[in-house]
Amino acid sequence: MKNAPSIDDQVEMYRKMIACRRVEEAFGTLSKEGRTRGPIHRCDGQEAVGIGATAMLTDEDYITSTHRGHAHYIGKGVDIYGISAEILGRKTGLCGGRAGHMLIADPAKGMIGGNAIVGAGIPAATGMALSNQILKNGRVAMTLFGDGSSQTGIWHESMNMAALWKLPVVFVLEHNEYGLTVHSDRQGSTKDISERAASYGIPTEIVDGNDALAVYRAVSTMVERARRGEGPGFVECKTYRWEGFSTSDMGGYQDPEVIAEWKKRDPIKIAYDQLVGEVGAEKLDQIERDTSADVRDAIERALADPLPEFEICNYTAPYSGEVH
Amino acid sequence: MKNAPSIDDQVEMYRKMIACRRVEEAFGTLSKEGRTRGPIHRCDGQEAVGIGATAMLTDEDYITSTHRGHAHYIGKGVDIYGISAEILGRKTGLCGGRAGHMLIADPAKGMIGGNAIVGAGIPAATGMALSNQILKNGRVAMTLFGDGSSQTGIWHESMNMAALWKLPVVFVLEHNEYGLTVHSDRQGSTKDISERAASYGIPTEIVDGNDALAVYRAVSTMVERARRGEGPGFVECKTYRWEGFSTSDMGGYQDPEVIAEWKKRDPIKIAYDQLVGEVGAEKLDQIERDTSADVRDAIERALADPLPEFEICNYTAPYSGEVH
Amino acid sequence: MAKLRYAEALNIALREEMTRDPSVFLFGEDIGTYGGVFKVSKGLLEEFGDQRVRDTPISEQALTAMAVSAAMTGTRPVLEIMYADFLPLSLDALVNQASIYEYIWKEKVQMPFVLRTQGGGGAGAGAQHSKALDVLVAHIPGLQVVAPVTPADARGLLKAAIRDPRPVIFLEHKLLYNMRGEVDLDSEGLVEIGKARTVQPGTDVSIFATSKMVIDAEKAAELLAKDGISAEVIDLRSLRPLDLGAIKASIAKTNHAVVVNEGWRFCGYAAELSATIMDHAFDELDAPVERVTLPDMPIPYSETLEASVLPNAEKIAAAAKKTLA
Amino acid sequence: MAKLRYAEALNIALREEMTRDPSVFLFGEDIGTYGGVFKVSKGLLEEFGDQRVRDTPISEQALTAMAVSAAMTGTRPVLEIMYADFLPLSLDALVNQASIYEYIWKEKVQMPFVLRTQGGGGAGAGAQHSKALDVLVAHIPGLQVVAPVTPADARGLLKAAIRDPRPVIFLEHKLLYNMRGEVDLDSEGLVEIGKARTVQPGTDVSIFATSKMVIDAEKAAELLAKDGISAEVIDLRSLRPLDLGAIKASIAKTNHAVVVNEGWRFCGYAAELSATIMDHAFDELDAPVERVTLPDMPIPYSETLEASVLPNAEKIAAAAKKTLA
Ligand SMILES: Cc1ncc(C[n+]2csc(CCOP(=O)(O)OP(=O)(O)O)c2C)c(N)n1
Ligand SMILES: Cc1ncc(C[n+]2csc(CCOP(=O)(O)OP(=O)(O)O)c2C)c(N)n1
Ligand SMILES: [Mg+2]
Ligand SMILES: [Mg+2]
Repeated sequence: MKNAPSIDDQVEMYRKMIACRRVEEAFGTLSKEGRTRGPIHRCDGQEAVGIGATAMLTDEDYITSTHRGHAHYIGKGVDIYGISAEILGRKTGLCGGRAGHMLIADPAKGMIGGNAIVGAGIPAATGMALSNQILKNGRVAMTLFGDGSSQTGIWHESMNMAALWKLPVVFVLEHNEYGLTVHSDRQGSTKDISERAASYGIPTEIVDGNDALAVYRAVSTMVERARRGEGPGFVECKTYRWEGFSTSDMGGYQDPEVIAEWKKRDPIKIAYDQLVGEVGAEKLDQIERDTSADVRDAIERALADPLPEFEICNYTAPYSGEVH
Repeated sequence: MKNAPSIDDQVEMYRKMIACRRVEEAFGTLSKEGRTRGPIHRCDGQEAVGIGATAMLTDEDYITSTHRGHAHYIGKGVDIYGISAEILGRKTGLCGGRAGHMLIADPAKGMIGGNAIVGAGIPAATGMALSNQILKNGRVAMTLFGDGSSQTGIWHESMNMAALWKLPVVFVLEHNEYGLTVHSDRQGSTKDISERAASYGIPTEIVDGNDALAVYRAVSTMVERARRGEGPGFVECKTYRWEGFSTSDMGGYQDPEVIAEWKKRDPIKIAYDQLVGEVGAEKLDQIERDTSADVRDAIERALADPLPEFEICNYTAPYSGEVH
Repeated sequence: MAKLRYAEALNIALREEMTRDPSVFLFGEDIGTYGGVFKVSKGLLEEFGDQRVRDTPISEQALTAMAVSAAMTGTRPVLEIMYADFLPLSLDALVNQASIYEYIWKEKVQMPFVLRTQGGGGAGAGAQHSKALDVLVAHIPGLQVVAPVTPADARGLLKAAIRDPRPVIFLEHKLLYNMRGEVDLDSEGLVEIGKARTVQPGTDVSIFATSKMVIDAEKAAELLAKDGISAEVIDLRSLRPLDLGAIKASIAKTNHAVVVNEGWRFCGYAAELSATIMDHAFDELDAPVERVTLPDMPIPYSETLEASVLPNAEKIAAAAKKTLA
Repeated sequence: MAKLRYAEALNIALREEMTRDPSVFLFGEDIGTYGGVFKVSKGLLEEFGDQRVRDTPISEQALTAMAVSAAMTGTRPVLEIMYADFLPLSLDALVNQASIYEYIWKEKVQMPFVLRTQGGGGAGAGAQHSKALDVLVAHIPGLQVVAPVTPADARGLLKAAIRDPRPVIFLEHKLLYNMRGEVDLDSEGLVEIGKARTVQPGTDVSIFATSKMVIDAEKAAELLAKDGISAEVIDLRSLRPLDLGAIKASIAKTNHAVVVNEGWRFCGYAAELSATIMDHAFDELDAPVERVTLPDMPIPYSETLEASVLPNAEKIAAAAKKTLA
């Protein structure tokens, strides 16, 4: 089938979804135990978007992410030990503990980066696509962003320039129905945000965001177009946020029945069902066990790591010459 | 006909268009003679938009304008002597010479106001509509803005909130094909910007912006809806800029043939043709002579007025108590 | 007298003013159903309805512009911007709109709006959610900028801000919300904008501090007292207009000054305090004013790193000793 | 040696750097077909094509964010923001993005972009088109901020800025574009960022000025000379990093300082200069530093009014006399 991943790719996506789920659960627990600094923005139940959307990219391609980026990082191939150590503020973290849980980046993997200014990843990826176009390097930039961030002005400015200049950028909307605590119906006047993107002349597609395969297919069509120089694409992935805005969320505004309905459509279960006929339950179960153990080991290792020592940053000093 | 102005209203619109044209011509000349401070942003040929769109408003309704606002001011009933004295920086100007040619306001007439930050009038009117809705005062807010300003992020944020909250605001796009020196085709990816507004669920209409009657009809439908509490409307008025971006424009990028084509569709001529059967050439010619004389007198009076004397502004002082 | 949390005192002030004046309304992200991420507007949606307590989309730029124009047209908006780090998004509406209208339109308009936000570090919120950025707004003519530290001042200044005919930027701090203090709910409790508060009198050195730094300055004064140094701690409360009289009076007594602000040092608010003192009290000074601020670098996330950059009691005490040396 | 207009010198610098390095590209409003509203990019679209010289929509906020990220990914963008008054729209990309990435990402990225803009009054452009706002960017760690006054410095600093691995905010002034000066086109002419320039040596008082104010300071020095006062005029050129060595050396000679900046006074750039001098040269000062700035109010339009608020040679000379009194 056109734009379908190979079985090996699908298995790898499955493995990454398992890894991500274990990360979310582990940090949920650590946070409850007071062993993280600041809240954790979990993405349990949304793994298919970040992992399905990035699976066809190379390390040369760029992605920009958000405050809720674990699946994006893992999808892009960033090391889970490095991520975990960074979330925990360790010296061994990907950014030496300077960035923290919302701002992780791994330039070597083209993941630059997490962003806690809502919407800011959108023009960032658009600018990377501009670089790509000028350098004619065949790279694609992708930005993953939320329904809430789609109401920011930079969303509009970015859509317009991407469409106008046919930039190689792919917009992946992770529509989880909430922007912090307010339902998307009360944040935006348009149910399907991709309708707005279409009004810029950008090709759009709406997919089941809990089906990694569907996400992969739609996104890879857009990635291929972009790589061929045909301009941007926009994929709206419909999903749902299971675990509240963050671990500091006091709740009370999401309907437990709706959550329960969505949990029945667990993206990992959907991926399992799609694969089990091809590769068998045994292999999938083995992957689950191995991956879970790997994640547990990585996080334990990170927890044992030291905190960083402070050094003043010299290159931001306000005086030149002798004084730093 | 529904939403058609009365003949008297139409005659008044004709008078205001003549007045505006004389203002534009006079300031064009004054600027060339070095008798204005800073460039003048002329709106010759676009008068039908500002005057047609505001003719059904009362002094209680609000409008926000741009750097190219003469027709908007005059349409809203602002005094031409006060406008001229302000453009000339006189003590007798509407704002005592403090505001100047781009920032004129007349709160008593609901005109607040000119704005030289492109796009800034759009959320301003949206905020006024929010006030109106909360106060339930039945007032409507209108913003007149350009094709260039439609690419700013605040355009999008404003459309969304206006639609989401059904605010009593009417968006009037004065599409003159240029944002400063760049053609709209190279500033935006969507030919009819109202298509984008429609994607927010806002009712839209595209009209001939050189036909004041057509502008009036479309806009008054939206104003009535807004006043009834049915939410915002968007009217895209297609027109063209005859005289360059401003009097300091060095030109060279607009096609003289296109200008000539548009000049054949002079909004004043169109209004004349629509009215002459009803009221006769004599009356229209008389109006033209009288109005031209009025404008000439007003500007001459303003030219003879003194410049203001400086006084420090106390209420913006940074220290409290004894020091100001 | 009630012992209230800072967040509760703010909540009460909002309720009191909304009850008193139907033209007051609140808007901002997550302030309605959820009651605000710091719970300052808790219960107000239920009490005043969704016209006057409005959850908004994430659109700080237009929201701020709308606060300005709504204030010009008959209402008194109170806008919550969740983090001071997002003030750049509000800045065009502040510096190019709110700042200029009253003057350029010859006093024919006024803009009674309040922009509430909270800044500052110490919560591990990282480089994009920990900044003070107070100088960005304190620089702007036509704005008033206040930063209460006690619950009583929080209530009193918020009420005064809402009643003021001109824009007020109301700066809170994420570490203050849970601090408790006495609030006299039987009195109106209004606090005049532009008046500093003497936290503790002293004779050797004046410590002028803003926002949460006042707490650290108090602790520094305790440390200094152990070494026999008598520090006068002044909570400036109002960053603009600044209570120059209080500053001059204190320096006239102590002849030594330390200024403490949680923003960056270079071109930060502490620079203005230092320059103001130079302008108005140079002859009274026995030593240069010491600035205690964030160093000029991004705020790191990890606990060890963040603690190293934030001003604290030890750094303030050291600066006081330096100026006395 | 050629006698060139400031705008021409900038144009040459852009052409030289675009020729030298194919990763340099220009974007901004009206910079292509029209060559920029101040004609700085004249002829470059024709020479380098529309990929590398791009007219943009009016979208300052996203454009600045795009400059930051493009710079991280292999190109060297030079973005023109038409008026410094629009810097608030760029500010999130500067303070929350460009400022932090290199540090928080452990030096794994760099951002070699230049944001060119022009500020300042004197052209009757009104409250929204006349401001300096230089302090907004000078406050931000991770940015460099330069403001050349002569055509030679305009060329030399722009070339240095484009080659620099870190962000540079390049501040021009609308009244400088037509000023002429010698430029040696036979040499590279690079000017190091962070070095002040002594415009004229003197012994009685040091005048430190930024951007177009340097011209006024020179005139002030002439006025002062008539009264037998020898003023040393220093063009700071680089607002961040600031050449503290040059400041200290000059004050060591004169023991008196006047600082001149076209922004507002309160929390403005002149406040930092005053505070910096207090920090580093208090003992050398015989009198408080005098600040010459805009008063704290909006910039009015009419000629009589605008002229009253702008700093000028007379005000600078008066401040110098005051500090010597
Ligand atoms: C400019 C800005 N405004 C507000 C916030 C606070 N905030 C953080 S996440 C968030 C909601 C974002 O919603 P969405 O984009 O849908 O992402 P999700 O949390 O659902 O993944 C808000 C309002 C912020 N970080 N930045
Ligand atoms: C935020 C901002 N960016 C840029 C400018 C410079 N500028 C003034 S008018 C203009 C073009 C506006 O185009 P449009 O909205 O179509 O209005 P028109 O001039 O055609 O009436 C530009 C770019 C500005 N004043 N404000
Ligand atoms: Mg969401
Ligand atoms: Mg236009």
